[in-house]
Amino acid sequence: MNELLRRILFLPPQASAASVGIDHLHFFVILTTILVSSVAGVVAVYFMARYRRRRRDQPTPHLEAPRWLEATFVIVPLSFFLLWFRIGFGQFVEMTSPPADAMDVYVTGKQWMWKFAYPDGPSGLEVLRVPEGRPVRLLLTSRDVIHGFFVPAFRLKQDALPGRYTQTWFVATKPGTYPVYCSQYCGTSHSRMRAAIEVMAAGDFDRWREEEKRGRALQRDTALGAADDQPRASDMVALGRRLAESEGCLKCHSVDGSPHIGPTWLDLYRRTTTLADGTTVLADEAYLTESMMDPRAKQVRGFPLTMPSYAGKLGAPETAALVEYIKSLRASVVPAPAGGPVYEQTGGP
Amino acid sequence: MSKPADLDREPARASYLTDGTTVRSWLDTRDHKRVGLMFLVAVLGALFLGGMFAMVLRLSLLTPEGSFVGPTAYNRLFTLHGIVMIFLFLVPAIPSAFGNFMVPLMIGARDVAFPRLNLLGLYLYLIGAVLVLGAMIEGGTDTGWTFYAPYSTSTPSAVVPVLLGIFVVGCSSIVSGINFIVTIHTMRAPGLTWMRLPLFVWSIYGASIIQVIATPVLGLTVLLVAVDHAFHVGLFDPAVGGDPLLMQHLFWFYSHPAVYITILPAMGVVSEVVSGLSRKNSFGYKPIVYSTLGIAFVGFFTWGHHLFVSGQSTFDAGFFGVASMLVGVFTAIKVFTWIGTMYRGAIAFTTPYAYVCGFIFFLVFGGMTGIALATVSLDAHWHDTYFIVAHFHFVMVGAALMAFLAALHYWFPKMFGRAYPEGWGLVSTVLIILGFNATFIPQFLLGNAGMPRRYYSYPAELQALNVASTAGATLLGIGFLIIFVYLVVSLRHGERVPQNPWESRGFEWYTASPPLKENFEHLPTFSHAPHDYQEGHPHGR
Amino acid sequence: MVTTEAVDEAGAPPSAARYLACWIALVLLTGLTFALSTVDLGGWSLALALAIAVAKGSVVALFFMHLWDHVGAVRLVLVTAVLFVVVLSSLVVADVLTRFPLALPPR
Amino acid sequence: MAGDARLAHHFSSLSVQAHAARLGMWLFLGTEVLLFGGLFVGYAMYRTVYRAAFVACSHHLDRALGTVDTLVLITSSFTMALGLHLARGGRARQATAALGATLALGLAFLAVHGHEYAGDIAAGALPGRLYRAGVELPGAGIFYTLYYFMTGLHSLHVVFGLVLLGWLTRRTARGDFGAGWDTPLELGGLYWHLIDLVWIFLYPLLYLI
Repeated sequence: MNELLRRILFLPPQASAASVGIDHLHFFVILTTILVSSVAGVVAVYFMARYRRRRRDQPTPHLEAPRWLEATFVIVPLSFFLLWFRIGFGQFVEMTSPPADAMDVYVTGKQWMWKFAYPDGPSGLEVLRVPEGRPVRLLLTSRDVIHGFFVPAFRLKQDALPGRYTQTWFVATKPGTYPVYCSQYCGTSHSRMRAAIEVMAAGDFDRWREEEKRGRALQRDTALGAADDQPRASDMVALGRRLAESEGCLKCHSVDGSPHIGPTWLDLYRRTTTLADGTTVLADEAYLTESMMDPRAKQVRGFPLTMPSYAGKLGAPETAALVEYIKSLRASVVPAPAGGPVYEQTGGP
Repeated sequence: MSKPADLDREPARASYLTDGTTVRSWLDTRDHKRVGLMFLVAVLGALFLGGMFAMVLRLSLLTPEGSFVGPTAYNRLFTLHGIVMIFLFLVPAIPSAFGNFMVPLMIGARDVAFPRLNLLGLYLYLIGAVLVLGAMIEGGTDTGWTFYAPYSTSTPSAVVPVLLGIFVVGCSSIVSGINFIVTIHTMRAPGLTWMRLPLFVWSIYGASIIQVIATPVLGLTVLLVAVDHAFHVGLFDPAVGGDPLLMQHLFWFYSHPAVYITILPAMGVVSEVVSGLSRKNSFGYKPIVYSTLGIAFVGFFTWGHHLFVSGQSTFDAGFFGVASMLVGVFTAIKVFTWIGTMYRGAIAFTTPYAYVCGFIFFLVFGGMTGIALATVSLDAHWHDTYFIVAHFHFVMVGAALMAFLAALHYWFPKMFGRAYPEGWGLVSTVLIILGFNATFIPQFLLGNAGMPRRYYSYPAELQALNVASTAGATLLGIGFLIIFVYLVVSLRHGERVPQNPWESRGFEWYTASPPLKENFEHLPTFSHAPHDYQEGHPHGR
Repeated sequence: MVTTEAVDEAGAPPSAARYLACWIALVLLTGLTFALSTVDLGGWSLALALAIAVAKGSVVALFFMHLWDHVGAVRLVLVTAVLFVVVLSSLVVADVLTRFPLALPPR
Repeated sequence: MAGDARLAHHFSSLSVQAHAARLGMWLFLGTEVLLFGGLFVGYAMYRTVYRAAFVACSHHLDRALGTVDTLVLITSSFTMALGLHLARGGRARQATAALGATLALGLAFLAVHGHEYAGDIAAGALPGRLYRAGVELPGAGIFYTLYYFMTGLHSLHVVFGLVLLGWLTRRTARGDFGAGWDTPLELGGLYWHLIDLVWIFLYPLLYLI
């Protein structure tokens, strides 16, 4: 029944966990709509024929709708509508609250192409590889105008706002390649701004990621040996590390837990920090981004208020790279810093 | 008024059409009927122009790679199609053309409250239309009729003249809204209490309230986008700290009630036609009045369902979703009441009535797909796809335009004193209803398949549906041409009609057709509700 | 043929003293709100300033604009206009407060 | 001027016509409130997002000049109401004096506000991207964008009001308005009072937070 209706209504394959529930609500609502509107149309035409005018001044009864009938025609439609809303909004809340263990992927829309970047993996154009059966959270942003990330097969759509991050998530259930469209008008080649999501079996995906990592690690070492020691920032963590050095963050923030002018970044991500006014806050992406833009907003207890604001100096992608770098600094897996930052003891930043 | 002696004899005095035939008497008229007629001609011109743009779009979509026009031209054409159809046809059509003509006749007034302001509204509309269409010389703009920032504030195309044109047309809409509210409040003839007002007058009253409350916010939004485009002061530009969602909130605060400005008068026309041609009092006068006011009021709380997937918070999505469900119930009450009015009536099988049946099916189907969209989770798949295009064409073309055509035929004898050919009327009705279905049912399926809207080129496997839709659009175009031809012909050669050809007891049928310049020889008094077909007072007033 | 709309009761025209009293009230309220702004009341400063502004606004609307003398639709218009501005503001602010934090401008 | 010369043919009586004109004017004032309402919505939203920047920028504005502006407008509203009252009482000469005072106060408001703009521009407080003055917090440019939009649109309305008042003062001086006929003066007064009403709300939001 599900497959038959899906085919009749030209719906794409149901390739994500949420899409099955959405399609069931779809069938329920559309079938009721077709039924009710056909009945209304047929009854109208039937009345037009049955009660056609036989004489010029044919008398007609004076009829007023009884109150109970009027109430029925309010209660019945309203209860149907509210029932649909209850189901639909439940699914929507589920669709907009990603689980904590979801794998993050950064999606950047740029006039007429999509770019994907794994925090500690490869970034690439046009094709996004995701594992089957595991939740994947997409953090969407745009470089110029509003784009809409639309995957018909996952029944998923979320606008990407320039300079901001919006999020959505899915659990892919069927391996295969599914088209991605841009749904918000963004210029002349809006209709050519397409990409694809390739759903791979979980095992294949992990193997692919390892190769990618080994391939890139090999590439970074050879690059280090080469004349320009600028490692190709193929992934955001490396970009974050480079920015932390160039922007002077490491002058005040240590990465290996040692005390310094500012709070250490080791294990900072998701650490409950007590602020100067005694309240505590969870150091998540929002807190980290805000602290870069407006350090005075949530000053940490025991540290001087000397950090400059980076508003206007750091764009959204650079901020994201720094956040990813901070998230990668976990005591258990601190990679040997290639060449490591040099601390010059200065009077203050 | 004592027994109306002049009911049957030909009006000895000249009607408003022949009373003063110099061009100046038309351009400088104070007569609400002439202003209404000039508005009718202007909005029909806009409909024709918008239809031309639509045909070019449909021809371009015949092939996946779009061979008829280039992408730039295609994007500018769909923007113009949207702007011309909504701002220049749908919003002003029924209120300014038929509302201007009929409301004073129905409430027993000699004219609207501010006749000169009424004429100013017409000129503002024409100036706005010239500004919008004039921008085509510089190539027009390709932002879509929604002008979402930051694309609208950064596109090099000529978006500012179009925005100013819409501001001026908005002023015309405000002026007509103010005029109707004051007319209905202060110029009702004695005995015409609020609960005896014809349902068409109530619908114009509801639409005017929305026009007066919603249009200023559109005026401001349009100005802000124009200034942001010119000086980049960043109110909507995220690079400078602004927020594009604020623009969407302000824009849709007008644009959703705007669809109720369009649909309420259409419902008013249907209430009149159903009662008039079935010789039946309305099955529920008070429910329709309270539904009209309910739609006008609750309609202001639902705009957020256009922002479900644009970054709006989940909390707001929930609020706007529930409000959208509530506003759907009022439409359900009205549809039930119309069908109830048909029950045991004496229905004259005529063109307006055929349009009303089409109207009921399209309003219910289009309205319920709107409810489907308001269930939030389904909107995640359908938003900005052809499902949305099909939904609003079902409600705007299927319902509002069909009601406009029903009004055009139902009041054609009243406005011109001539009859239209019933045979051709029914032929064109069948053509239009079939053509409409053939155009927009495939677009529902295109939306399900995931074809985004405003797409110049699309994946090849969707070509079959697009070709079907284009074929339907051609049929629809032919239907409109036939109507245009036989109506213009019957302006001259239609046979003369008596004052009340439909035997309807709507109040507007109690003056001569076409009416005198000052509507009534002496002001009428009212003692009954409209469409009261019981014995005892054959003249129903 | 007076319509059912209650036309204003053109009783004795209000005396000039009433306008003078309103003017004095407005000046005093302006002084009050200015004084309060120098004192730091934290979160309450905005609410208080708005309350005073509403008071001043209603003095102007009721007496200078004669809404006190006219009954019926005329009063409803101003109230409806202000109501819809409040509705639009509160829903937009609610959206900002409950939106995904990274979707807000960095602040 | 004979009483019924001004009664339009389609109204039943002069009082109904006056009531219709008043209702029409109030509907127009409702649209003006909503026009400014859109800007108040933008203010409410950006104040929630950029709270610190708004408070800091508000302190940069010249609070004294803002208060002077408010007092000038309130007094002009008072003299406007007085002018209408005097005209209704048949004392055309005193009414013209009161309306003249309203005109003068309106011009004074524009002068004070122009001086304030000059001060802001000199300090580099330009809107949006061009903001150069002092406050380093994100969103300062947005505050000034809103500041210029709100006060600029308001000043534009003051100019329209002054033109309208000039025409009304001339007609009052000619003795057009008396006990029987004062509708144009009353509607002009309503428009002027609305300008004052909008400024009463602008003043605390921009200057006093």
